[in-house]
Amino acid sequence: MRKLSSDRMSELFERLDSLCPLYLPGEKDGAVSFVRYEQGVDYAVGALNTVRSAKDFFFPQVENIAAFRMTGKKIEILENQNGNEPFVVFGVRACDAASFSLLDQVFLSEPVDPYYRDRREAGTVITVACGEPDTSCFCTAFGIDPAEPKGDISVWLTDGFLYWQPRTDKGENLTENLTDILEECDGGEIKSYQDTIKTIANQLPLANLNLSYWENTDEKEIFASPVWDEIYKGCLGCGLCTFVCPTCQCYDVRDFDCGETVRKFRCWDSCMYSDFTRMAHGNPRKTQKERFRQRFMHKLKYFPENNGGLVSCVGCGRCVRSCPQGLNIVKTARRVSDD
Amino acid sequence: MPMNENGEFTPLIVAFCCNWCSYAGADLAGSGRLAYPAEVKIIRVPCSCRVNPTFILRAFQKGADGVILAGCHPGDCHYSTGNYYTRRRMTLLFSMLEYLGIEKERTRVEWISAAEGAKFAATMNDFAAKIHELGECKRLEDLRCK
Amino acid sequence: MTETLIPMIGVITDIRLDTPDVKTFRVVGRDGKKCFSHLPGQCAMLSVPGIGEAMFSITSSPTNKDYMEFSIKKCGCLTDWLHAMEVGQEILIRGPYGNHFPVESELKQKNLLFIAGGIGLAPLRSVINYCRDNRNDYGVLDIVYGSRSKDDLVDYREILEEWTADERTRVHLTIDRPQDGWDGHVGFVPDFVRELAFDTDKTVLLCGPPIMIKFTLQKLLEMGFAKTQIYTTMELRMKCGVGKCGRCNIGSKYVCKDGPVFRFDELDELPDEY
Amino acid sequence: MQITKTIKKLVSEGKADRVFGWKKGELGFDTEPALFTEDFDSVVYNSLCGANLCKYMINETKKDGTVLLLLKPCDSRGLQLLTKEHRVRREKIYALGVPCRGKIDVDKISDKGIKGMIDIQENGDTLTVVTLYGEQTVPRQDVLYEKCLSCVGKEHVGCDEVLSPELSEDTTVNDRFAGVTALEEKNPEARFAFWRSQLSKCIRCNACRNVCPACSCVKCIFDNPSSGMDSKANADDFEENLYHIIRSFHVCGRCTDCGECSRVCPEKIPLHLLNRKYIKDIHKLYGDGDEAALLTFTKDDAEPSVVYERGEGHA
Repeated sequence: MRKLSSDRMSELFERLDSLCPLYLPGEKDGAVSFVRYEQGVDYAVGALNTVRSAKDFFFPQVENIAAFRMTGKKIEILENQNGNEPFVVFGVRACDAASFSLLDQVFLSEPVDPYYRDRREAGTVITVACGEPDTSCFCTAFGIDPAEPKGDISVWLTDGFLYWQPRTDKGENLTENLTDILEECDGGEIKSYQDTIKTIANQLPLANLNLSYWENTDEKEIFASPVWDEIYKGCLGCGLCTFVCPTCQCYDVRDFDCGETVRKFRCWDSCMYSDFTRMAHGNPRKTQKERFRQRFMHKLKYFPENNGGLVSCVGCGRCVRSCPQGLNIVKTARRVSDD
Repeated sequence: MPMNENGEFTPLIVAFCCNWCSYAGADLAGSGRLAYPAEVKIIRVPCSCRVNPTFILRAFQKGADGVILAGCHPGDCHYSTGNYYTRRRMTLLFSMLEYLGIEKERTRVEWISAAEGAKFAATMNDFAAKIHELGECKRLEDLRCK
Repeated sequence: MTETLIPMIGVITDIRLDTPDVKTFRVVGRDGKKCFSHLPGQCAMLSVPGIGEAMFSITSSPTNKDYMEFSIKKCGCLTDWLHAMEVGQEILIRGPYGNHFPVESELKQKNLLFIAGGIGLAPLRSVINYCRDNRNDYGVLDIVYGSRSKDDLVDYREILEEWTADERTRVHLTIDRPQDGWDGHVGFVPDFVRELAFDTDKTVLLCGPPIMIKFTLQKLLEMGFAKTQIYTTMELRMKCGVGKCGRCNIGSKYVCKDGPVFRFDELDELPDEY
Repeated sequence: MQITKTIKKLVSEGKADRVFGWKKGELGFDTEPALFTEDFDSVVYNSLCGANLCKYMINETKKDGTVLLLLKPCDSRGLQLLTKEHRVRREKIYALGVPCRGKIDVDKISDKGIKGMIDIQENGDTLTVVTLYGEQTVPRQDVLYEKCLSCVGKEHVGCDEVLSPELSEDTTVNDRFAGVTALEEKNPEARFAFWRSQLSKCIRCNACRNVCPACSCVKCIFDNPSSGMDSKANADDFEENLYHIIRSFHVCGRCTDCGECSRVCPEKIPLHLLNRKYIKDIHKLYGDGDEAALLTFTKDDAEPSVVYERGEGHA
């Protein structure tokens, strides 16, 4: 483990950014998001979570795939050059870091998604432990430790010091370039800091979320639960929860007519939208009830079934905070299981 | 930036012309050999009120540097009241565009009757001159269409 | 293996008008060869830039090494466009996607009963022709095929001229309502299947509109068939074809990856809605 | 609680057979819109019920029976609009107006650096926020929604019954149009920079559209493939502008200024500044008549040239 005095953080950012582009949480017009580091950008150290999750770095909201030119009956495919320069993301929380392994399950399983894979390889993730977990947090319900975040490098920001622990080869390589400003230290110094985090994390009101009903009940039985008829009523059918969710990965592939060429791009899609499954002959998910059910069945039942029991939620609490009508995954999970 | 062979900026100007008045006005300008810039591309519409705000924004998206809407004089609409609606719509839309910081000179509405060939040519010349002055539209462009 | 979602270019070399709203398109690569090899029941993504992209089952048999065929009903934005195009047009194609009918395992040496309604013949035609081309590997083939009218029978000529020529293949056609010039059976497929009173030693391959599938399944179960004997092929909206875009699932199964071919006992374990 | 009593009375009198209101959520300070057919004791109404419920009536009144709907003053204007536009069957609604003294924006409490909120207790003009890290007090006025700080008015419109209107309190501290005026006074470059920066945050979640009582189209232009405008993501800066310009234009003259769009935006884009610009222009150019400004005209309306005739930095 290494450490650095807190007042030298900007020096560290400067150094990181000189190695490759650095992104970190920064405030922009009242909302915190990952921004490109530059002089004058302040690291939003107090913000627990960004509005959008860190999945954007590997699975951006919009990405170009190819372009086509049609001349008469002929089609020409213009490959899209997606250069993937190395980059560093600083300030990823434990929950978002855990979401990457869920996204890996989807995008790195056969057949591999090359766009995601390339970005994953190019990015180095520096996570920061959550000193003050908030009410909406429930990552511990999924076995995520906010005091011990994963990632290529983990960082703890205590009073006065930044502690730095590389965890992967990528992390080690990056650290090697920084040995002159990061001094070696022994890991014992963060112990009490971690203990405080754990004490708070255990008191969080949503952290006791119990998913044993979801684990042990048949898919068809949960699907047929009468609770679905009621619980969706407040849902607006917007895509907010899916777009801020670090684990939502559904996408649409669309064309845009640029005039001379047609551009094919991939963008996020939301199962909450009415046209998500609409076909020429009709829509198999006719009302918001089916769409609402799909979202939570997917996260809490279908995904675990297909991925060895992994639940597609990391407890970041973004949906808890953002849903305009106060619906969220905790509420749904608890009500359906009558907890 | 689209240039001509002399390296001068050649804007793209879209003119939505009402079928009954302004389009005929354009015809008259043509037959009267009154010159107006070739940069002005006319789109004929049945009535100026056929033009909804998305037409205007779409024109900018696809590369227009200025959009002008020409219709019958208020009171002369072929469909009696169409251009009265146009007038309110466009006033509010242009005001909004200006509020968003988009140069207000890039949009204009003019009333040009079928008999006003000279006014048509003069308006287009004036508008094109203004757009030349402003240069390329940067604030409402879609980079994918470049 | 990776999936880039970038298609390859296919050329339409033949267009056949099968019924008033179904055309069969023949597709080869730019080099004149078949775009890729596939197995019966698998699908391919066809697209036209700026118009749309959709999944279609490959109608031709894998034994055809020269080209692929797609029988496509005109019913939406993309299919309207496809129906309007001419021979020589290039389109985009990627695939093959999904699983296939177990022609080399469970179906081998079995007597097969194909039941199709309307455009539902498209995916089954691939299997039927595959079996016909490997005739000794399969028992008796019974084909029950129904449509709204005589004019809506897809591949009518091929059915009459080729399929009926083989004596171990029996074709049973039906149309929904009486029609001049039709002396065959009149009535809906489910009832017709019941009337034909097939032996239950057959393996059934069923494809058609959802309502037909529902009632035919009922009749088959009444006749003593087990769900493990009946296969069907499904269709839902798809974007990626590889189980990642997240929309074509029935319960935890993705139609594009785990399907489109399902055995009814597998479907039983999934929710009955979407 | 008086509301519960009134609800029970109205239901027993047969005025309605179900209730659309709010109920308590999982945390001490969240509420969610909910439909009640029984257990009316679990209907809550407090300073955390910010959501406008009137739009749910579009679907709810397609069903049989009458629904009792709780309406704050700003919500009642939304219901009036939906009624006028025949989007709801008004005869199937029993509109019960409830008093309002401004609603609390939990995000504003967080913005004060208060973390680990467990409960919020209201004592007159002070809020006691119970957190994992101890208790804190905040002045109520500091954490009201933007929509409440520039409230259009606390009078209910078109309700069948209004419950204790005397409990409503005027929470307006800002001139409704102050934000618009401040922007208008800037130069075009500054305005452009402001909006570019704001709108570039948009994630196109469509929450602003889906919550808006004026956005009641059966199929939105942005969802309709045949409109040529359908899009799911802001694939380009232009589309961010396009979506918000067109959306605000579509509700122009119909917007009730309920402020829901700004309340729901996860990125805190001040969308009300777009709608209020139209409202301000309409008031100035066409007066504040009842009819939607774009559905009518007068022969001597202002010419569009008024926009470029007025000087730079006008207000």
